[in-house]
Amino acid sequence: MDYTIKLSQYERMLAQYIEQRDERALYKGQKFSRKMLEQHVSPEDVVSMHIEVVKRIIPHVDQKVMDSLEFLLEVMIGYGFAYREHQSLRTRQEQLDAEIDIAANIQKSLVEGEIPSGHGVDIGVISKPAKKMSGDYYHFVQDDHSISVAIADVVGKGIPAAMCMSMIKYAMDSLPDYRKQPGDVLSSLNHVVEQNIDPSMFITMFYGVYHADENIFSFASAGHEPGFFYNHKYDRFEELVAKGSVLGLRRHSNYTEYRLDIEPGDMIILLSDGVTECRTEKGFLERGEIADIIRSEMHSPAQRIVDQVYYNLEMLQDFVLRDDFTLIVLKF
Amino acid sequence: MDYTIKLSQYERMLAQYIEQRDERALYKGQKFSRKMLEQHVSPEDVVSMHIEVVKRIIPHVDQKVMDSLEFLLEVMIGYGFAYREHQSLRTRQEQLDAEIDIAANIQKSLVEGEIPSGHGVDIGVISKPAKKMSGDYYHFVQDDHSISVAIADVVGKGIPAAMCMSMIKYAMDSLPDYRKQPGDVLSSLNHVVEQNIDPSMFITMFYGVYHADENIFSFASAGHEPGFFYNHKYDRFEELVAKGSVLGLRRHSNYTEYRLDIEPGDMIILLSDGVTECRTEKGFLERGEIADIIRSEMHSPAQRIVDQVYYNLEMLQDFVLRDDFTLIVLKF
Amino acid sequence: METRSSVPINNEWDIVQARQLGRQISREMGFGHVDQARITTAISELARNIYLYANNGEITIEPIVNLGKKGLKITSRDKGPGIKDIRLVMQDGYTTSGGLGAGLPGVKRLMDIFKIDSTLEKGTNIVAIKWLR
Amino acid sequence: METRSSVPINNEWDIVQARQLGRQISREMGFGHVDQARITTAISELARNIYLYANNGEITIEPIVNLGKKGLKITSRDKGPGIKDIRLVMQDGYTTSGGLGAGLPGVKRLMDIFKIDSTLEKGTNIVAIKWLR
Ligand SMILES: [Mn+2]
Ligand SMILES: [Mn+2]
Ligand SMILES: [Mn+2]
Ligand SMILES: [Mn+2]
Repeated sequence: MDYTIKLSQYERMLAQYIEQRDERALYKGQKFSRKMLEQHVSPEDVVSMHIEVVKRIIPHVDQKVMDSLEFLLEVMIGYGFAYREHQSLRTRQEQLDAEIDIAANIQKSLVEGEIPSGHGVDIGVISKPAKKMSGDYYHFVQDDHSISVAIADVVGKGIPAAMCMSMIKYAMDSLPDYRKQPGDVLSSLNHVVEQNIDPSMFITMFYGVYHADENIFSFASAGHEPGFFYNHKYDRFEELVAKGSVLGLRRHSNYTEYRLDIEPGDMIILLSDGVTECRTEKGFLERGEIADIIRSEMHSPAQRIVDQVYYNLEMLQDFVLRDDFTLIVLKF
Repeated sequence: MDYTIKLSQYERMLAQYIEQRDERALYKGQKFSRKMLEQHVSPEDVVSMHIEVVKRIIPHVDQKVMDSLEFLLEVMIGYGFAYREHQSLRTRQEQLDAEIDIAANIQKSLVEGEIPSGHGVDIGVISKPAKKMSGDYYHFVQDDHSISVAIADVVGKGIPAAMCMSMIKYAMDSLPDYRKQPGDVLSSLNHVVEQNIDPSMFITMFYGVYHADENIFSFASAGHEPGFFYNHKYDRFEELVAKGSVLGLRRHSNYTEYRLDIEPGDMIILLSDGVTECRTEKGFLERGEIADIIRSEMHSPAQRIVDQVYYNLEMLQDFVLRDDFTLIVLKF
Repeated sequence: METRSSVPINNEWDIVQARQLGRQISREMGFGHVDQARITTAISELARNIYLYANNGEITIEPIVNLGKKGLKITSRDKGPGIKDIRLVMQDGYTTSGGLGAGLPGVKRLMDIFKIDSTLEKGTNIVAIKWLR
Repeated sequence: METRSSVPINNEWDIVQARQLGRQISREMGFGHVDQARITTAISELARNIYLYANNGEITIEPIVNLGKKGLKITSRDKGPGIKDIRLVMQDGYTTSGGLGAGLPGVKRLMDIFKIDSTLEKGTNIVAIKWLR
């Protein structure tokens, strides 16, 4: 839009307001302001337009008033500088966002794999990054006799956490087959992490294997947020506690392997601390409250359970995730 | 600063300007504007202050003038919304920058290793990212009989390129020792890249080994920007051409191994296309011009040569790098 | 002051009605000049959102008192298509704003309390409160 | 109009002299009102940089003609400590600006041509040109 057109628009609106002093003219003023912003007109240009129009439409304006407007213009020049910086920041931010989108997609394609559906286990997974890139990680492997599941959380969020997470993925992929027992997996990974990752970065991880032939779930944990075991017989949620130090803390760590007998109707719930550290208006959520939400959806398919928990917690937090959120439910 | 203090400051300055209309008062206005911005005062608040002060210090102002100022205030409200968005964008940008700094540091610690100093070879290296994170990669390994050198460039820049680069580093580290011949190294890496990286991403790489006992430099290239060979005997720069397709293009690629006899006084110059695609006011730089800069510094230590080339090209480009920049010089 | 007033939003000129009402109530409550104008613009944004994305809806404006604090409460209700990804819409600098700083994040930044509840196919409810200082 | 004028910058009030000169020359050349004020502020920023970081220096302002285009050329010269990392200083949103949008990137955005040359321990030269439209 040409300057003279803007000027005469402003003149008409200002004249209308001076004459009628009504809300309609002010609404037009707001729309005009939006249009000026859309066209990247800086604030000092608006003040300058104002000065010109005032000169035209108000006869015999006091010289002092005109001088005062000159002064206002001078002060607004500084806001113009800030405004142009804003434009340029936006451009930079858009570029960064585009880059992060690409990186997040690469990361997603690294993590996402088939969710196993055999051995009579119904599995549901939801994993949502707090920002675009996630520092949470999960992975399933199914073979003729077992389903193994890994869940990990890089301490930290965003881009650096996501970079470390990619490393964990490569390390998992290159583990030899004979090292697939939970305790062994964790101590191998501990070694990789200790050697390759920045000393300020740690990773917590839970690794479990469901042995379908024996109905046993064996697991180990490297300082990871404990999951839940739903005991169908007693109809209660139990803590899935396992001890072990976080990955990357010391050169050699050993991890105890725990075992659980599984019966039909039982459930294993694995999560990252982004689920339990959900901060609501009333403070942190209790772990029991999460169990309660799961209980209320318990008879739905596993995927619906995790979706419902996420939906509920997202709303409780006013749609702001403070940490990456990963929740896995295995229904036996 | 309290509102009443701001207001009375503004009043004094405005009164001074109306009375004297001098540059000094306007300079004070600029400083005031800076102070308001530092305190995150939005533009509509400045206009509102202006209105209040005008009412106070100019007697009998025309009602129409006051009305017109009201209208200006209304228009400025929109600029206030944009201004507050700016504040919040800045905060987000600062967070992102902090994240990227951490990620860039992790990346730097991944790449940086010892630069070999044995076998009578003088080596200089400079590697500068266009943004904070680099998609260029280099790596040296020295053993009793040889020095090997890798230089690679992920097609693309910024965060996604840096993520891929980290992968190359893990892949290089896990190559078995018997696969250290240039052609073999590139075909192994090609396989890793093809399997693990997003299909839209490619990597170019040059890999060379200097066999100190035989004075031979053997090398292969996966579509990488050709380097230079400085032939001391004939006192001329020759192109270090090698054919081979970029990594990740097809599942199986073979790479021809080339060989060069090295004599004292010879130089090998390896670079990424960020060096040759240096765009100046007069268009792209010719490869010959880079050779000329190197020639003019040829008798300095290798590190000084690369530093000087970088310094010269940075200035020619007005201190804006359009691509990651890596330059390696080996002086025999 | 205990009254609560609503404006149905069916066309663009209803936006002006909602603005008028907001300006009047905020003035009566004792909000300063600039805050009156800001609140009016926020109401305008909410009403405009109804007009653009839901066709019909309603803006309610009422003075409230909470623990002795006086505030202005704006409620925006529509039965439109709802918002698919609230996290995305509330994100700053998201392309829809185009640098205008307006839209829902702009309103949220301006107000002291901002609650949004939206269900696909059912509509959107927004409550925003500005305390009187 | 062929004259070229310099102001030595030794103290804060010299900044005002440089502003005055810039405003006068840009007015004589026919720059619009807002552009006069913007150019003045840009000069002010350059002079302030000399005053803050180099103690002494000089601002030169001259009308120039290039292929029939008229322009205002500002040169800032000092023998101060120089700038260590020009790429960093010219980067937007860098913390030194603190959201003021000022500093060298702010001047660069405003002008049509901006050249900087700085040597550690030797000083900084900046040339900036604004064409008259
Ligand atoms: Mn994490
Ligand atoms: Mn976490
Ligand atoms: Mn690249
Ligand atoms: Mn490149």
